[in-house]
Amino acid sequence: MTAATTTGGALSPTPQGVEVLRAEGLSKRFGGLKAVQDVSFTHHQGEILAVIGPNGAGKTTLLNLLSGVYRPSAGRLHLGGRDVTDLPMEARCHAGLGRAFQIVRPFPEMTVHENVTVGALFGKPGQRLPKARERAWALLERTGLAAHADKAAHELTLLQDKRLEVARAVATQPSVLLLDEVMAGLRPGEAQEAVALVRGVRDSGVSVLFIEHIMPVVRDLADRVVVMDQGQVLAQGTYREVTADPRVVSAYLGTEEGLHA
Amino acid sequence: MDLFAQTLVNGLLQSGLYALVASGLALAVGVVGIVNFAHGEYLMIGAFLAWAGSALLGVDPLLSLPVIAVAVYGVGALTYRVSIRHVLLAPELNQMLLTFGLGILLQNLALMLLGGNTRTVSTPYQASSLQLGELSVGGPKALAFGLAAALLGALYFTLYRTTLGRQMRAVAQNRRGAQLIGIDVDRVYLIAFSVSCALAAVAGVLVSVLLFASPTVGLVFALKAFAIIVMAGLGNLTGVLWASALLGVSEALVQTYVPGGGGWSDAVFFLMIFGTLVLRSYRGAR
Amino acid sequence: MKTLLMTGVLLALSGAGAVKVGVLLPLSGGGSVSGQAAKNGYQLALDEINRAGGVLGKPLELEFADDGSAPAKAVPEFVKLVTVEKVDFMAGGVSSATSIAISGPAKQYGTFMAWIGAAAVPVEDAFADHPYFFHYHPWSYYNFEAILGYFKYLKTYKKAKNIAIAYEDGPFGSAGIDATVDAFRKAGFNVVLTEKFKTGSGNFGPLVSKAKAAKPDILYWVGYDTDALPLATEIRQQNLQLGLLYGTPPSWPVGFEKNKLADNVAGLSLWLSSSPNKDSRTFVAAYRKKYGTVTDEYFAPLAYVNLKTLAAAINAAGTTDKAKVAAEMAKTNVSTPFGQLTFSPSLKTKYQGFKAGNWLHFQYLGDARVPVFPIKFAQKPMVYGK
Amino acid sequence: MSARNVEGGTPVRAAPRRELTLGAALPLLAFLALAALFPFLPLGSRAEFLLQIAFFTLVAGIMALSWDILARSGQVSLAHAAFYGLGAYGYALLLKAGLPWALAMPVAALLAGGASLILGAVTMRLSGMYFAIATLAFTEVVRTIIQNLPESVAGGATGLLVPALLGGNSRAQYALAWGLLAFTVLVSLAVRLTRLHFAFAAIRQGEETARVLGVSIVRFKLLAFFISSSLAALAGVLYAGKTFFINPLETFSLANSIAPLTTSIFGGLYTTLGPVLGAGVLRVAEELLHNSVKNGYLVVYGLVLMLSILWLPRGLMGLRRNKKHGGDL
Repeated sequence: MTAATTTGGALSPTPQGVEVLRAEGLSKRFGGLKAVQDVSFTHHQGEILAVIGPNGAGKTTLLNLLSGVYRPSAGRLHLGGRDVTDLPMEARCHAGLGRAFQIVRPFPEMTVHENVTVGALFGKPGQRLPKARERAWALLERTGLAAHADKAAHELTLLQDKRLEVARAVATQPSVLLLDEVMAGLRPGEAQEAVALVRGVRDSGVSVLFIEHIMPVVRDLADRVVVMDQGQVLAQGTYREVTADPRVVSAYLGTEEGLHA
Repeated sequence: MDLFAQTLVNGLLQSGLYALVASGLALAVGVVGIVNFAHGEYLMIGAFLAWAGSALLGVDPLLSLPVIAVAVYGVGALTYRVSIRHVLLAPELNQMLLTFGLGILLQNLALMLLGGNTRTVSTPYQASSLQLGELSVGGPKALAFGLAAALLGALYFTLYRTTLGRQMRAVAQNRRGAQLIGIDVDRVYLIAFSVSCALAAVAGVLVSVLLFASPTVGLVFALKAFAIIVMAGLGNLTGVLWASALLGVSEALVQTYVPGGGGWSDAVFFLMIFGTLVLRSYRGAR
Repeated sequence: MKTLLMTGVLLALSGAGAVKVGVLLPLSGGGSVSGQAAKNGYQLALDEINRAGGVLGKPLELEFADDGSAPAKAVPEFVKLVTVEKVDFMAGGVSSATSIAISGPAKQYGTFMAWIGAAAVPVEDAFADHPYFFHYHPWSYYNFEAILGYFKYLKTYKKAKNIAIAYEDGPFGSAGIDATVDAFRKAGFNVVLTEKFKTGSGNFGPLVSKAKAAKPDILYWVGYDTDALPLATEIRQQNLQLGLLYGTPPSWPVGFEKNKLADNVAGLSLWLSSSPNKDSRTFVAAYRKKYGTVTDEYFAPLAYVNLKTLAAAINAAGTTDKAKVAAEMAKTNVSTPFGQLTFSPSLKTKYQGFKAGNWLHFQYLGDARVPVFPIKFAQKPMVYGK
Repeated sequence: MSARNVEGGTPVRAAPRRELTLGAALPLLAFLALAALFPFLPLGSRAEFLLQIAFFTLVAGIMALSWDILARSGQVSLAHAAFYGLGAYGYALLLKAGLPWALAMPVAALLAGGASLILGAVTMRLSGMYFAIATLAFTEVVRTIIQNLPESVAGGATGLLVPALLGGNSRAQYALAWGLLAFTVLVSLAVRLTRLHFAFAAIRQGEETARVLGVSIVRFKLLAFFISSSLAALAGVLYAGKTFFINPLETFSLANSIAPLTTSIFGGLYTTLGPVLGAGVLRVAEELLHNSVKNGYLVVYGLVLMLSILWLPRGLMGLRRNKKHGGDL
């Protein structure tokens, strides 16, 4: 799936496309533990990039490095040609990095609509409240949450929560959206809806980088795959390419998820 | 040089008192997760019981200490049953308001029943001291220090070497998880909270011997004890001892070597707490 | 039945015109020990006044209010007494901060105030231009005058030359401390140590260590009852040799006299229950009869004297007119448990009652407080440690 | 858009729900109106006395509401007494320096607000108990410093005399206090109805998530501190001008930090009406108790606080049946 069709038309989600996010030798040590080591990759505009790897491969740490939860011990990160390595989380958001968490983190005392409004209001500097509300509303409609707009966030089902998590992140108008195992905990039917949701996000012009365990989802969704093991990049390429790589197969052997689960 | 050595001794002796008061609070905060603003009032109850035993019955406070500890354990258990257990899952702010109301209630109950007067006990060993050359080590304060170390040690042992302790730690780390593996969470909380109250009362007995008993005696020490356990890091028992020692000694140094230092000792005390918290928060980040 | 009704009507009628005195006291909060003592004194005086025929031919009425030892509570309570209860006169007052807080409304309503406490100098400033302010308690500078007098005696007869001062860092201990040091120096003393402490902390170790190095003859401490035992303990433990440990707390710990560490500790009081003064003995007897105990809080007799003299002035004036009562009050000249009471100007106010000469100095000797100075009041010779 | 609406047939409303309705604002307006009319009510001989009580109730209302504004950003502070005290001292010292009172008041508020930025900046990364103790420690340090400054500077431990506010006219004083409470309410509403609400609530309910969504926590936490502390300082000015006398132990006492906290919880956290209503109810209850249970009224007061938490965990605001999320004012 190298040349996915896009509704945007103008975008060309091929490895030769416009670069949006580039990691150069990112590393993170916690004490003596090297959680992420010398990770480099390039993410192109309109592309859905998957990061996979066995448990403990450093995927979530990598995501935290990208979104700014941690500062890297070494390496640089460029977003749209700008060095964002030293920016704190909120500034990275302003620069165009959106993130949805694996364990959904809605603001529990806010309504669904207010939750999304936070993203719409603060994702980019200089947003006005009425406009942000409207955009949040539009996003709720697009993500099928409009009927729940006035519910408290904690009243939602898990799938709705995930929709909210994504809608809120998209509301910040990111150029790259980081998704941390959005499918986790969903039933197969729900996962299909979530896949459609992510595609919809990409089709609206947002590049997506996601971490995933469930291989069929990766196969369906990813334009390209980065495989990590023990903090390092093991292989990069299309789904077909990386699954054919013997190093990847051996890294997954014996692990409970199995490569073709 | 003699003055310097004596200053260190003075500081350490005072820190024993701080550690003693903080030990019970560390248990309440660490295991039950309750910020008990009424902790000083249990100390006050202990101090008054010791005074009553001494003044009315002629029993030495140190002899009545075990009885008082058991009695206040009961008061603590009662408090837990009627109030604390109902707010365990409530927001922290609600817990604070509850224990604050409890503190007001107990303090003013004492004021109403006993009046605002300061009461003191008389014991033959009150002014006893150990003379090491030029150095003098106050007996009761040394006892308080030893007691604090022993209690913290016993707490440590209980938490890490006994079944009850393991249950306490399990409950402290993950209430629901502990419940799932069959721990009677309510009972563990009851015991931890009541023991914490009993420890406050033990501190109160010592305070009555060393200082005085009055309705407001708990306030000063409870406030400092809070600051100490926060400085030590919540749930860190060994930290309580070193934090107390550090604060006690620095107070003494300021009082001895800074002109007018007695007025600044509180500022130094709280400045160190403030600094520790802020520094730790910055070191911990990233 | 008819007579009963008549009596009721008569009582009601007489009550309508009775003289009402508002009493504002700290019945709760920090100053409650003094406040409660004063309340007892007032009630004792009220009994006696009404038994003797009341005021202006009718029973006197007291209206107590609690200022909670807090200015924000004192202001509404004061206003309530004056505007709602419509009291004719105000009495009471212990804490300085609450007294200052009510100085505004007091001037606004031109309230007649017979005030027993509030010794701090800012109170004197606040009431300097109030025409009906009668202050019974000596101002703090009178207290010091009395202390200086005693110490001068010790200098002459006991060769006490070096003074160490320990004072609590709150308003009570710190007020005018620089002036105190200057005055001691001017009187020829060496002030070898001036050190603050935190009241209630029980932390006297460093202070006593320093004092030991300074070798004072007198350790003069200005603090509260909570500090008495910890300080005495620390002095004994570190074996600090003193001629005299002298303190001026507003009250002393209950049962302190029975503690061995209290022996020879000296202090200042306006009054002692053991005073041989005739009025004092009368007061103690009456107090014991009403309450069954003896008090050592001087605010009890002070309140007693306060109300008795106010009632006498109203009776002498024959009216509740403030100016006329004030004129009669100003003429007061009666013997009291504290000695003779007359009103004369202080530094800033017009009517000041007790002054430096009314203070006495006592020592804890053999389980009791015993007057030791001025010499003419001394019941036992003082014990000086050097 | 490829994501389809899961609920299919559910009718979707065209516009988001309006946040501020008259119904929600009504109790607040009624409270303020009642407070405004208070001096004109026919209260007979009790009028003057009740006016004094009402004055300190308004001050308590300003304290509680301003504390709540800070708490909305997740910062549970025990430093409110510090800013109350700094307001009182700033005002007194500025008057001494010759400033007219109408200028000294706002300047004192701004100075206290400025000081709060220092505290806010260093406690930025602390939360919960650690934050609370750090702010408590700050208060103690500020108090000790003022207490130990030379007496000629700030009156030392003895304290400072303060000229009467508005010449001691109690009605004018009341009107001023009312005006400042109304101002505080306006500020609170402004916080509630603008982007600040979303920023504060997001930070409180999930700081890291808020940052990921682009909320600049540094700016908003400091802004909360500045607004809250300036308002607390205004309450301190009222206190100083009313009682003529301030000293470090009284003005910086822990009780002044705790009262706004308990009042806000009692009334209803994170609302405008709650803390104001809480101040009104608690002060009245305290006064009634004071008069009926003379001795030991604080025992009953403590009991009332305990029972209110056990039975009314969401405070007085929890009594309202229709508690739509986010709709509370």
